[in-house]
Amino acid sequence: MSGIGTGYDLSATTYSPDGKVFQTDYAQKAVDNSSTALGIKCKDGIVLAVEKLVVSKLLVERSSRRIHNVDRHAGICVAGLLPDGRMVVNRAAEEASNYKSFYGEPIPGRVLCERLASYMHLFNLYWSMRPYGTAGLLATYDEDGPALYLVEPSGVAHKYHGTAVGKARQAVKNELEKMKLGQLTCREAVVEAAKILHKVHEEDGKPFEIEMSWICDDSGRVHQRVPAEVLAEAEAAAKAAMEESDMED
Amino acid sequence: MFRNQYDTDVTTWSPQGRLFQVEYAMEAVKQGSCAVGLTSKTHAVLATLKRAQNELSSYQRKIFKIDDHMGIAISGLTADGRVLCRYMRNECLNHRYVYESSMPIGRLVRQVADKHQVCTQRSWKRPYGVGLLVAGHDARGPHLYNTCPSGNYWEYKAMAIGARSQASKTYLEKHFEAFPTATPEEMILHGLRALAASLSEGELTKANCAVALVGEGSSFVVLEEDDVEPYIQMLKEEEGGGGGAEPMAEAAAEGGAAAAEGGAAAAADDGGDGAAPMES
Amino acid sequence: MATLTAGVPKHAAGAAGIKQHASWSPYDDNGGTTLAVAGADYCIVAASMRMSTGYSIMTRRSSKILQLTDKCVIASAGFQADMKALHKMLQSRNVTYQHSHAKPMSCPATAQLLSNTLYHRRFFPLFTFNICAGLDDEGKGAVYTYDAIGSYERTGYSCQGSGKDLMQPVLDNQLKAASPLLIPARGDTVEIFVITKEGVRREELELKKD
Amino acid sequence: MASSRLVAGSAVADAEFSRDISLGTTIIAVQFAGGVVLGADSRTSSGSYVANRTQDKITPLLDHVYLCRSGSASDTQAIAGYVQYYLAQLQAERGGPVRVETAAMMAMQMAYGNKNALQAGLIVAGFDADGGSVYAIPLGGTLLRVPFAIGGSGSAYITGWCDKNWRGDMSRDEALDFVRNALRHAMARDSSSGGCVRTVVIDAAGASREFIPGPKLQPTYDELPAPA
Amino acid sequence: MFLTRSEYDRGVNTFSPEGRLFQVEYAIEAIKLGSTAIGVATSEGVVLAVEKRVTSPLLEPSSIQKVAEIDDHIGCAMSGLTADAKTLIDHARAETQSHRFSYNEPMPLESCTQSLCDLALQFGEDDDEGGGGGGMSRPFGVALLIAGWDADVGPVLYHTDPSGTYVKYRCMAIGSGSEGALTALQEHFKPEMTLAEAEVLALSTLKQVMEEKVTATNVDIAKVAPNYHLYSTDEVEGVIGRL
Amino acid sequence: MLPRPTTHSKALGPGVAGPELAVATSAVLDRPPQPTAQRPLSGAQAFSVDPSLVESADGPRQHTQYPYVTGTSVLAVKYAGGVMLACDTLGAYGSTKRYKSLERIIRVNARTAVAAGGEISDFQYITRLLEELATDDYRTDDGIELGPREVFSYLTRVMYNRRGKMDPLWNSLVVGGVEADGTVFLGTVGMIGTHYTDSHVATGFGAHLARPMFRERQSDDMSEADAEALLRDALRVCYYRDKQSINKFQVAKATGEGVAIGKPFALETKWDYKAFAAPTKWAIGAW
Repeated sequence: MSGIGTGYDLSATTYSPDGKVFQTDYAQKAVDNSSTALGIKCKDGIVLAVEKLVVSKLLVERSSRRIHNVDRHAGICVAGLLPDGRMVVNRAAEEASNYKSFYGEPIPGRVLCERLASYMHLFNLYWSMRPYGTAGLLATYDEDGPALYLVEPSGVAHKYHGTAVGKARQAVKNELEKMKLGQLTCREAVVEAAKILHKVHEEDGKPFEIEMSWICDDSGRVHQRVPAEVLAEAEAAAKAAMEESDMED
Repeated sequence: MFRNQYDTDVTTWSPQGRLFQVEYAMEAVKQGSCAVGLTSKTHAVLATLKRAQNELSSYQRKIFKIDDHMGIAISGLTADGRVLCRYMRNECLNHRYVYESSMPIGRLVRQVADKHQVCTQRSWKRPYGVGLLVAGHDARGPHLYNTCPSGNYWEYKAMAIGARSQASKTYLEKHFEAFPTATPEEMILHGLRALAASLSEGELTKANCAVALVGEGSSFVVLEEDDVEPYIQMLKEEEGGGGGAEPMAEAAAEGGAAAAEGGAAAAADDGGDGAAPMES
Repeated sequence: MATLTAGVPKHAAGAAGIKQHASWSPYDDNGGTTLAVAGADYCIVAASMRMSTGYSIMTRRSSKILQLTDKCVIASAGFQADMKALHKMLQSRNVTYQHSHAKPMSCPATAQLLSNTLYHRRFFPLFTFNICAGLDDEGKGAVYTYDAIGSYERTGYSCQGSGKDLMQPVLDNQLKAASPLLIPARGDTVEIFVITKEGVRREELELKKD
Repeated sequence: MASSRLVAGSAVADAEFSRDISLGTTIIAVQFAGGVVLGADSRTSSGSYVANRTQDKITPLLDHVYLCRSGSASDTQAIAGYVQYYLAQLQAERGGPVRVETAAMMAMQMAYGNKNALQAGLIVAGFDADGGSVYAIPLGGTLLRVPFAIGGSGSAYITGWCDKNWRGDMSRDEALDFVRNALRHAMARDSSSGGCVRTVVIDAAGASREFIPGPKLQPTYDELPAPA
Repeated sequence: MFLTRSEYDRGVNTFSPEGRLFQVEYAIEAIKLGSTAIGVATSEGVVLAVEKRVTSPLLEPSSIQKVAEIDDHIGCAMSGLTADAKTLIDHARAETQSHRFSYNEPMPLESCTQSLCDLALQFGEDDDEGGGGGGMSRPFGVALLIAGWDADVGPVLYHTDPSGTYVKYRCMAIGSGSEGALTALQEHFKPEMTLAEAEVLALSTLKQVMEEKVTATNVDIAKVAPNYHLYSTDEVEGVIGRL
Repeated sequence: MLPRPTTHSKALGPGVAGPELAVATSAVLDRPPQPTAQRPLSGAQAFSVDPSLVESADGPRQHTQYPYVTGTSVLAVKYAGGVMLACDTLGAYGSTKRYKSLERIIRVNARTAVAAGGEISDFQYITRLLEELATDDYRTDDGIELGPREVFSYLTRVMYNRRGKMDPLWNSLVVGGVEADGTVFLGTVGMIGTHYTDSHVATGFGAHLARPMFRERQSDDMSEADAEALLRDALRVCYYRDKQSINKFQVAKATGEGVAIGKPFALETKWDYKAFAAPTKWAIGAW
């Protein structure tokens, strides 16, 4: 954080003497501090999962979603500032809709990802706007099959076999790297994702819920929330696994 | 005192990934008088405290009807609240014009929240300095939403915003399990009791509070003055048994702190671990 | 652009096959008759429920009366799509009015608004013939009658629509002398709105459906 | 228009020759097991005058998708130009081949969106991962997937012939024959169709063109074979 | 006080850490420098009394306009940057006329007041909600006392300030003498007052807070009962005589 | 990659056209009308209509729009628990029976079906609009879906707005479905926005041929089998007497269980009356 106080870090249009754009980094901080989200590419589709802290017992369960449908064949899980995330989702939906009405086919994942990335990048170019404080895990299923992308506040986007963002991203990535993702089915991945989230959340101790979606053969190749009973099973399995490992300890 | 170079511009991130101007706008909500909302299985209720500047003046209205199936209570800058209110009314009208049906509550709230977000990302705008409680009833039953200047919104079973709302929340948290099966009348009483908890001095009168009810088969209606009087009477009667004194004490303590702490308080309780306090 | 040969082959083209559709009118006359009579402290409005085009009946149950408030209704005959658009506009305006003025729009205010709305479309008129009826600010029965482009006047009774020519003399005759009102009507169903200070009551009268 | 005023003569002649160039035409496309065949005559007329006797009415939209044009020459050329442009752009953005349906959809958007200004009857056909497919876009901009499509003024003369001779299980050569014969019959009866026959076959191997000069076509009833 | 605030008080759209918009609050301060205006509502009508600061004997007093007619049934008194008030009054006149045109009835007073307040917070706005024509660069520096006769409610008095807040009052004072005047009004106002008594109350209160002696040239009185009427010099002298 | 086309018209300009010319180039749209265009001339011209020529001289000047590929009548009835819609599958081109497998009934969502007569390209456009609406609901994922009444209301606005722009969508639409509360809905809207709801509707020729049968036999609580029989009888009459129809039909039903669009089928028709074989036998002098 060599930028603090130097005055080179107040605008997205300013480089610091060592060539950094601090405002973009700061926006990334908002994502890094967020609750953890992960995406897994399986052999038959994609699973997105995110933990959500339950800040009040007065909240309606499963409200203020982080996973959104963009089109039937695409969905986004947003980390970071939720309002910013919604705007990115809106833009994605707009792109999907425009593409569909212009070209008559669903927007391919790659195109959607690139268009979103350049949209987010745009906010890094003007002093009068700030970069988005959100990152999006994008799951799509098109004629080339399922794909998982991550779009970041800077406008950088990559395709992944599995990745995570938010507070516990490093721990989650470590877990993912241990797994053989290419051999996993989505049904299995749902359980794994629940296990990982429960595990990395363990130290925290605050109440939380898990939101999960998939796009795979089981979902008819449309992006939708993982059915409640499947999710419940997965969470039960995750908790059981936790207890087991506690016993071992 | 809280001054730093990252807090005068809405388009500037702090090194920790926070947006101070947005947090300050959220303080404006805490300056407004208290508004309470709660839902049962069939109804949603709003209750608000109205302020008057002196004995010769009228009380500030805080509840606005949006459409037959929805209304809002506001806390914060009234003029901003009205802008949003007008927007919501228009959206509902347009929806009715095109579809001849009432607009789903959640969808409108999301649009409103998106409107908030835009104001947190453009240097020529400022965040809306107002929080809304949106109560309504649609195809999916009764709903209560809370929006805030950051563009966040949540759906609640019950919620309170505005000055000394913590005391009201404490009341709601204590009783919310009884709400789903409560009758509309009981709901109104719960709302008023929660509201009373936020009072720092004086008591509820027919002049300083207003209640609104919406639900299955009953369109949004605001109860003020003589219409709210019977409920206040009921409260007074039961108070003979000695009810609400305890939450009042809490209110006073918390309320004092809120005024003095300002932005620092918000930063401390919501984001103790350095997280952006705007996200849930 | 000479030969259009992509198109319909000349012999098969059945010039008539296309030609008969090739022009269209933005208007239709869907018929219907409306009537309103003002009393000292009440007002009665009636309208037929048939909707037709040419000699064809589209439906026998289509309302032509819009109840705007407890004190005011609007009955319209003419082109149904314009009527619906007009009713929707007035309804929206009524809601907006209530939002900004915290009271329902009065019957005279509605009457003025209806005139403005119609005149606003002077150069692409709404093909509707309206009666605005209800109780005025003093509680007296009020009937306002209009032409398609907004000229209006307050009268004691009025009728509009396809049955106007037949009905007007009957009204003139019956209402200028004190005798029970009897209107010869043929059609499907008549809906009748009675507006008093207690509110609005709706009734139906079945006709011969011939 | 002035440029096509070739003869300065009487008022009548003037009117006859000063018209827009138009594709009084027969066009056809048919799907077979492994691809599609497109075909067209080569006559372009301006009034009674044959403005071009070797016009190419089959325009590539992409390497694997072609377009048969009928109607106003300029309108359909403009449409083709736009569609080519957008498809090239799309292909670059997608990083892979565009599907035939998408190309057809683009052509339809142009035709439908400007239907009041255009005179264009189009057939889009091509080959993609799902095999060959044919789309008809008649005047007005309706988009229809069909096993085979005919269009242009000459099509009216061969509708019955096509209904009788089309089969769903044609081979590449049978399909090509079907196209040639259909065109031959249409050109025999429609004065706005004539000249030569052009065909394009698109299959997994790519697109291949063929050109049959008029005299090489087999004569139909009451016609004489061209002298050797 | 100004020093501690100084970081947040320049941009019209900058929130202070307590969630306040100082530019608006400063605009409210501007009114405390203005001439005093008093409004008193009775069941017979509303009286407005304003102080006119005749700064030079060469000045034509009638050209100092501190009360204005908005419509037949609405008048208003102003204090603060009175040039700003012109914009507001023009807006209100247009609104009331447009209401008459649309509905053939006088505009309800609260709606008229509301439409003025909607204008008040449109500074720094540029698009969607601006009601067209873009916003102003700063808040209005003027407060109004709006007096009117409502068809449904009868006589009404509203007070608006630069924050776009409006409050209904039975009597109210604005301007440099407002604090003193309010104390006096609270002491002497009675809901059952007649219009004539209200004239006296308004003027005597004004007299208390004015530095100069009250004459027919340095005050204006207007009433809405039920129509707006600006008092002639003779009428003002009549009221002075009754003090 | 293809070589960039060289341009042929002013609409494209030199080189490649930019994206802002996407759909309607002003050059294309602003081209002056060519009134002598399609008048049949010296027998050599194929025929097409320019309405500016067909129109009566004193009538209002209207947009150059007319149907090309068209579908004929749509019939629909309510019955106990649902609504049934039916039409043939012909896309006529002028009077040519050109496209015979054209499906004119679509499923909008689980509760709503829409069928159309008139210009098919316009119906395809409407289909795209409705798909977008359904996708919006899917995207929102809040368990709320447009009901048939809402879809109907939306379509009345679309149709009326377009006629207001003097650029109508040349269709008659029928909307049928079941509301969330089980209410059965059936309505129809025409190309200039005229609309109504009823227990039975029929567009185009069907208004004359089928509705008299409906008035006689339809009731809201009739069984599904009776409703289907009624529709088949009505379709048969339409096929006998509407020259723009073919014997290939589709029936769709919308019930609480969802929307089901049936496969195309043909109806048995009757021609073996003796009098048909020899119409002049008992009527000497007839021919």
